[in-house]
Amino acid sequence: MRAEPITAEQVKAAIEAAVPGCRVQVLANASPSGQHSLILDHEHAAEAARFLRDDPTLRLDYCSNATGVDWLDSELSEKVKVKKLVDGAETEVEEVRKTKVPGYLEAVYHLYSVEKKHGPVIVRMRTGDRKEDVHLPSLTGVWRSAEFQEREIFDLYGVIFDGHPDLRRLLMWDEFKDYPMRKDYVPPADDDDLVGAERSGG
Amino acid sequence: MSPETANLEEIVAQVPPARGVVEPLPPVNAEGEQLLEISMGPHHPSTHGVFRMNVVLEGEQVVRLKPVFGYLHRNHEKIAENAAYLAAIPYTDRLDYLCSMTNNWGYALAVEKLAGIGVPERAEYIRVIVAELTRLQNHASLIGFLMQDMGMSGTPLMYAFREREKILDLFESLSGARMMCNYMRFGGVRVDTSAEWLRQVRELNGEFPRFLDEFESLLAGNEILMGRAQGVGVLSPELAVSSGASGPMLRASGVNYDVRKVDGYGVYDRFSFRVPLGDHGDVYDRYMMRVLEMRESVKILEQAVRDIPAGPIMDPKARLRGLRPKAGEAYGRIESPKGELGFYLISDGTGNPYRYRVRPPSLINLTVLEDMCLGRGVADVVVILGSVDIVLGEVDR
Amino acid sequence: MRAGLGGVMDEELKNLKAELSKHGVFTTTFEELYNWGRKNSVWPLTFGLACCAIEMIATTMARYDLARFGAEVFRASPRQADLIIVSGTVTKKMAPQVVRLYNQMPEPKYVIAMGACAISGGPFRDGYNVLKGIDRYIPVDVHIPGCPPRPEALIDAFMTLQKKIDAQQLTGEDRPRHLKEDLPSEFPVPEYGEHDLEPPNNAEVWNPLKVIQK
Amino acid sequence: MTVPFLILAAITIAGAVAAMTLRKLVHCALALAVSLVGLAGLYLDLGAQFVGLAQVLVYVGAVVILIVFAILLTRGDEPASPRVGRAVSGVMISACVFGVLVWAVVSGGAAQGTAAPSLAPISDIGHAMMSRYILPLEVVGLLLTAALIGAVVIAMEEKRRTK
Amino acid sequence: MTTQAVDQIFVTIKHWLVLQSPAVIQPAVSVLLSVLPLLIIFPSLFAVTTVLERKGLGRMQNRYGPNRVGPYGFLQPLADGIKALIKEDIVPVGADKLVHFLAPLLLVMTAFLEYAVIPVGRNMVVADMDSALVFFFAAGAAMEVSIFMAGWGSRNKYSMLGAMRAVAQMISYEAPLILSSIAVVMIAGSLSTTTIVERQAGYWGVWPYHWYVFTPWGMAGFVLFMIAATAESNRSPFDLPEGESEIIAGYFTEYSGFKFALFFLGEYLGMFAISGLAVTLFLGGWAAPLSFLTFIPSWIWFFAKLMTLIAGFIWIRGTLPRLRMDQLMNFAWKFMLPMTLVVIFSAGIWRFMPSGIVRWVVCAIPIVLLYWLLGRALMGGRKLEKRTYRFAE
Amino acid sequence: MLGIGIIQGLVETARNFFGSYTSKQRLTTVQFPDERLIQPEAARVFPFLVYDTDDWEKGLRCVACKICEVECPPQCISITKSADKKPDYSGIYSGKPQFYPEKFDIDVSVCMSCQICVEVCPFEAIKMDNAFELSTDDRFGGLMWDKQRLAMPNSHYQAIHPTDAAESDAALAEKKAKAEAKPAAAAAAAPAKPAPEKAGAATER
Amino acid sequence: MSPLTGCLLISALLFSVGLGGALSRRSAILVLIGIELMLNAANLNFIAFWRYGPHPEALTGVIFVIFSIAIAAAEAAVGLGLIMAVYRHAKTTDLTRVDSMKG
Repeated sequence: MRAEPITAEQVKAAIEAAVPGCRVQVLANASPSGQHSLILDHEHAAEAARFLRDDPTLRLDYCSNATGVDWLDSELSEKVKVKKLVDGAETEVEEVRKTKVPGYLEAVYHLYSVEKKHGPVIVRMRTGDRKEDVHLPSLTGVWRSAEFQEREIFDLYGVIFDGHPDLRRLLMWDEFKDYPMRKDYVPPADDDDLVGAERSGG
Repeated sequence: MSPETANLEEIVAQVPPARGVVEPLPPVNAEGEQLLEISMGPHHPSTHGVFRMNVVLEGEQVVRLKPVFGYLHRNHEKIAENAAYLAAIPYTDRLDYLCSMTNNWGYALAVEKLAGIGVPERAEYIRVIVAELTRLQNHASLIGFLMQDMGMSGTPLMYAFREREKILDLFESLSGARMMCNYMRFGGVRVDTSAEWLRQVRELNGEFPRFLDEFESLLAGNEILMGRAQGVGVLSPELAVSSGASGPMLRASGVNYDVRKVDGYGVYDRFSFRVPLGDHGDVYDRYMMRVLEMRESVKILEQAVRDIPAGPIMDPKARLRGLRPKAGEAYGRIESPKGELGFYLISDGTGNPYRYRVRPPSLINLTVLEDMCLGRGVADVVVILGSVDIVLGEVDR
Repeated sequence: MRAGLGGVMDEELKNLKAELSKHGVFTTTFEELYNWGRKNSVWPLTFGLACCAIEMIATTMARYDLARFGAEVFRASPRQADLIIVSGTVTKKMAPQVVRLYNQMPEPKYVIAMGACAISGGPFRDGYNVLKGIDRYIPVDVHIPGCPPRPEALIDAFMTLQKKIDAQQLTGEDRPRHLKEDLPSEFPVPEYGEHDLEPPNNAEVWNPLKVIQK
Repeated sequence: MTVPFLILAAITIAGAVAAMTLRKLVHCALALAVSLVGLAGLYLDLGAQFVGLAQVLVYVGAVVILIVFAILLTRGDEPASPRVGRAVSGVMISACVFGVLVWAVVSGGAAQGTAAPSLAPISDIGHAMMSRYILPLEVVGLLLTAALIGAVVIAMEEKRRTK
Repeated sequence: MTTQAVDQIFVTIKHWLVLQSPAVIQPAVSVLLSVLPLLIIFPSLFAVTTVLERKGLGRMQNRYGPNRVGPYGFLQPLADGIKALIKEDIVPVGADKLVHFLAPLLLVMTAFLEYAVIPVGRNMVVADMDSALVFFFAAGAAMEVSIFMAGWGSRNKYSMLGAMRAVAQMISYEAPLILSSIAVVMIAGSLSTTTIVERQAGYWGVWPYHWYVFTPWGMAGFVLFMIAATAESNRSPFDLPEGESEIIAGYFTEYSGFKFALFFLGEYLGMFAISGLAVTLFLGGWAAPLSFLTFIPSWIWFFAKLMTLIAGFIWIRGTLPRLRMDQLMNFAWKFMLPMTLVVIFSAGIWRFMPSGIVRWVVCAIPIVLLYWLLGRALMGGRKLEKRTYRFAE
Repeated sequence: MLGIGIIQGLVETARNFFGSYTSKQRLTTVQFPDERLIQPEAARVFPFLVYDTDDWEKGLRCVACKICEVECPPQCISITKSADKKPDYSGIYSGKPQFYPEKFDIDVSVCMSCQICVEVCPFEAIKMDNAFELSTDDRFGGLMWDKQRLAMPNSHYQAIHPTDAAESDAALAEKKAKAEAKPAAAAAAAPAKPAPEKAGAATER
Repeated sequence: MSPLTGCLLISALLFSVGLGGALSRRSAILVLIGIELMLNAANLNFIAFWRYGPHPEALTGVIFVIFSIAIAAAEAAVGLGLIMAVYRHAKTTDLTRVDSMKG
């Protein structure tokens, strides 16, 4: 019943053949899970996604999971220092040239095929920086299931998805201004935190 | 109009909308008639918790329905990112608080993938047993809640909880808690089952079909139920797949996709069971999917209890404290009773996950809520929502 | 009414009453009748928040049957409810609604904070969207720790509430809240702010000084 | 002119006046109901039991409810400022009519109410309807059927138009 | 002799009391003595019924139900009553205060009015009217207005929706309700409830042969009447107006304290009244069900039958899901109405055929036939059926 | 035919109604304050601190190692380590003096009953109680449990979790025996070392 | 004053009130209510004449009123149906603004 796994390189080749001009990067994953991913560029992401969905051999019609990741400006963390290969702790570590790499926000999509029963193919998109006004193309038009999840990324990470039909805050209230899942978010101080005060006071 | 109010409106008009916020449609129809806009929830008897829907009605018909989430947004992901891998397990219990066992399993599976931990065979069997028990009690309660939404003054819910209590008793005697079992660990399970416990499972499993029969004679042929459920909330297979619907909801639309079969995680490939499929994708099919899945779960339980091998329950390599997986990421998913429950973890090599993400089936199944409800009445909205089977702890996390 | 009687008299009266009721004679005062009616007909609001709500439902189900106490009449409308069981995590997004519901209930009304989250935010209290205890906005009568508390624990809390009602005197300083004219029965509903709820607590209700004195 | 009669008459007239003067339409409809119930009481007082009860059943149970539904569906309250001229002329005309009627009643001399109190037995009404008044009964039946069909047709028309 | 004395004991007492009073106020005393017992008995019956309902539902659901307040929980309604009395009475800010206040009173009043024409025992009826049935339905019609007032006066969307639903439902089901009782009126030849009861008197052996429920049209009429009665008193499965899962508590969402208790009372009073009418019309009124049981007083029989019907209401409530609004309307107009019409037709045949088995069969045929046809249309038209499912291995 | 399903349902509820008078299966209510369910051995609600001997204060097994404080997912444990050491009253540390918790508070209004503190404790010092009737109207006083409120004798542990207690006692006895066998070497390492292996043992039970 | 006169006077008053309302109010529904009142005033007359007339056993007045009530019900239904139709079309029930014959 289970289909043969398809490798990230195969998918990359297929996309690049089908969508001219699309720049696809393979991001290796050192973890035992072996789930490598593809980084798509903004301009061709929607087109590439549509190809992934419609291609008769791939048929990645099921977008299981879409999520945001916040990578901080890396001065402290060695792991993020490698800009191109995020989690790669392999040879690239020696490639360190810059002392300061700007952080970025990332949207990760896990794709499966209901028809062919294979997957996951992981697709990511990255913003240039992690300022207030960062944009990524929305893939809701390709997979409906991204609708709420992209809204959630907008809500919690502040990534604006261009072309999303209904981009409002999903979990927090509309008046809320912060992006709480960003790593540098500081929750409002609670002076009345009695339990904590009591505890620290002894 | 008094000058004051005019002024106020002007001021409001000047404030630019928040970034990315789409202006809500005015509640009027094409002919300019005022439409009734009601807000169901967050306190509403049949939204299964603190869920809210902004419903716009034309007459009794729904013309727009926007779900509003976040009333139970407990920052599960943020908390888990700030804690050790182990500490997230009790929090997963509280995601889908009806099915703590499967939540544990999903998380354990993802961590096992991330850190490359194996699971002993006996532990896998125990996991299957508790997961299928979880499925039984979840589906039974869901049907009870669904009937409650149809206004059955609690009788099926009572019967469902009567059976659920028996399963919870089993969970309690195994793990110590009725609902928040906190039972699974990376590389196995926390405590071993006794022979007595397995005997009780077998006994319960033997009795369960009788309860299902009772349920069926109470409900399945009831003309009112058929009238309220058949042809209501139809979801086409194409939309179901595109919207990421999973679990019984996807299969009710006739799409054969069960993660237990597709991924064959755990030891599910060793059991023979069938995947029921619906042809209409309406509320009745979704209800029947649950009934039929319970019957299949009974079969799986029978085989699992029969075949469970002896052996250790923890992988010798697994450590309880101080798990520090290599930098990398993993996505693990299981078939929870609600649908596909996924956990996406990124490790940066420290003791805390760098990114911890739950793929909640309940939330994603709600994507098509509006599509299913358009053109139906409020009474149908309630039933359709009930048939989706959501738990707010998981929707909002 | 008891107000005029001294403690000793009170004791004697009680003994006498016990003696009489043994012989099948019901003696009662207005106060007792008042409290008896209140305590035996506590209708909860159909109001579930999170995990604890499932245990609350389980409490009303066949195994534990809260109905035995006459409390199975879960009313969906706050106008007809006496008791709000805050069963689960109150998020900041939900808190205004909870307060509003409480305000909509008619006096006398009671609040049970069920489970860790409702009391203090519980395991989720470090979350940015989690209210650290509902008693920041509304007065709570009974707290049940546990995550979630067992159904029996809820019944126990319910009986604690009944005892509390029973012990209340209708006159004097420690009369129940709803008989004190100067105390409000409605509380200001917090508003959504840009970073947090505003105000973050209701000073009339939230009185954490007690512990610091301890 | 007994006391109950006067009370009922007062209720009827008060209800009618309220129905014609109150600002909120729903209040008007409810006042109409009061007036009609009072009128039913008058019928009962006059010995027409069946008519009185039928009055309540039909008017309160159906007509008032219909009016109320119409009010809610049209969501219309009257505009705040009625044209004074129109109101005055209306009141004037009705006052004139009232004057004429009173004059006719008082001067008519037909007021010879001396008949013995008697009830109208229901079986008699039934017999009368089935014998002497069979033709009007059939005509009324036809009329009601026509009205029913007409209402259905109007509703269907609307539905088709909206679709 | 003694059985008759016991049977008539209340009538005798009343007459005696009336005779004791001064002649001027005798009519007033008579009326008072007829009305007062009703004002006491039926609310107490309401109290008992709520407990029985809660306990009965409990038993159906594998639990005890209220059993801790007083002996076996029977003081529960007392506690509820005290609680309701001392509860704060909230009038919403935007509400129409007068209408909001009057609605529950009007509801209870009209409900009480209905009892005036129900014979609760031999010679025990408040107003032995010539057109009692019309009176009953007229009072019922006024109930609709009070429900509308409650919904409209509260200024709440849910209340309004609930009231609109309730009124639409009650109007729709009034037609089958009245039509099914018209069959009885045709056979009995009277609108008077006492006459209808008298026409059903007599036994065939021990069997109460003349009860209308033991005829094909009467049986069908009784069932239809009870269905319409369920809808008329807003009970499950027709409790849409207060459908908890959809519109909170319907038209009394905004009512609290004693006014809410009045609504509760009004609802139950309506249910008793309509069940009482069903007993009167179809179940022989206060007559004993078997000839050798006539020694038991008639009023006991009436209340026994009444409570049996109430038990049926409770049973149905514990079992059935709620209908949807359009289904409810469809059911009223497309099923109930034709069925009641055919019942009238059948009753007409019954009236003009000689008694015997042939009459039975001839009268039953149209009813069964139409039932079968309508049932098929109702289910088949929407393709409602139990389904079979396919499985993937 | 229309109505069959409804009648089936009515029969089912009637069966349950009458069954509730005859069968325990159909009347599952346990009338709580009067009747009680037997709690399974594994049942857990809130932690308590085990002490040996009769004196709760001196006999506490806890050595204030703070592992539970660190591992507690909701961070509801708060421990202050003592400056001095106390003699080994409980007799499980082979007579060596130990640190003790000057303050050991558990905020049960936060505790999520997850049992992780028990699992990670290397000294069998903290265990789960099964008492649940804890409702109180004292928000702050009643729910912040201090050392005294938490302390329970080992006999209590043996009473509520007999199997676990036996295992734990056996493990302690074994450890004690081992420690007595090589007294010199183990003396210094005893508090710190057993952490991981004990944790493993706890999960294997 | 004889009872018949009383009845007739009340009927006249009722009729005038209904007429005044129908003439002076602008809402179509209120006009309909006014017409209903006038109709009922006429009914009262019939009953009064039947009751105090020379042949009460003939029941003519009663029968007439019964028919009148039946027709009034139909009239109300049709009238309100028309009002609804007008409202759908013109979005108002204000008669002063519904003055155009053409849509």
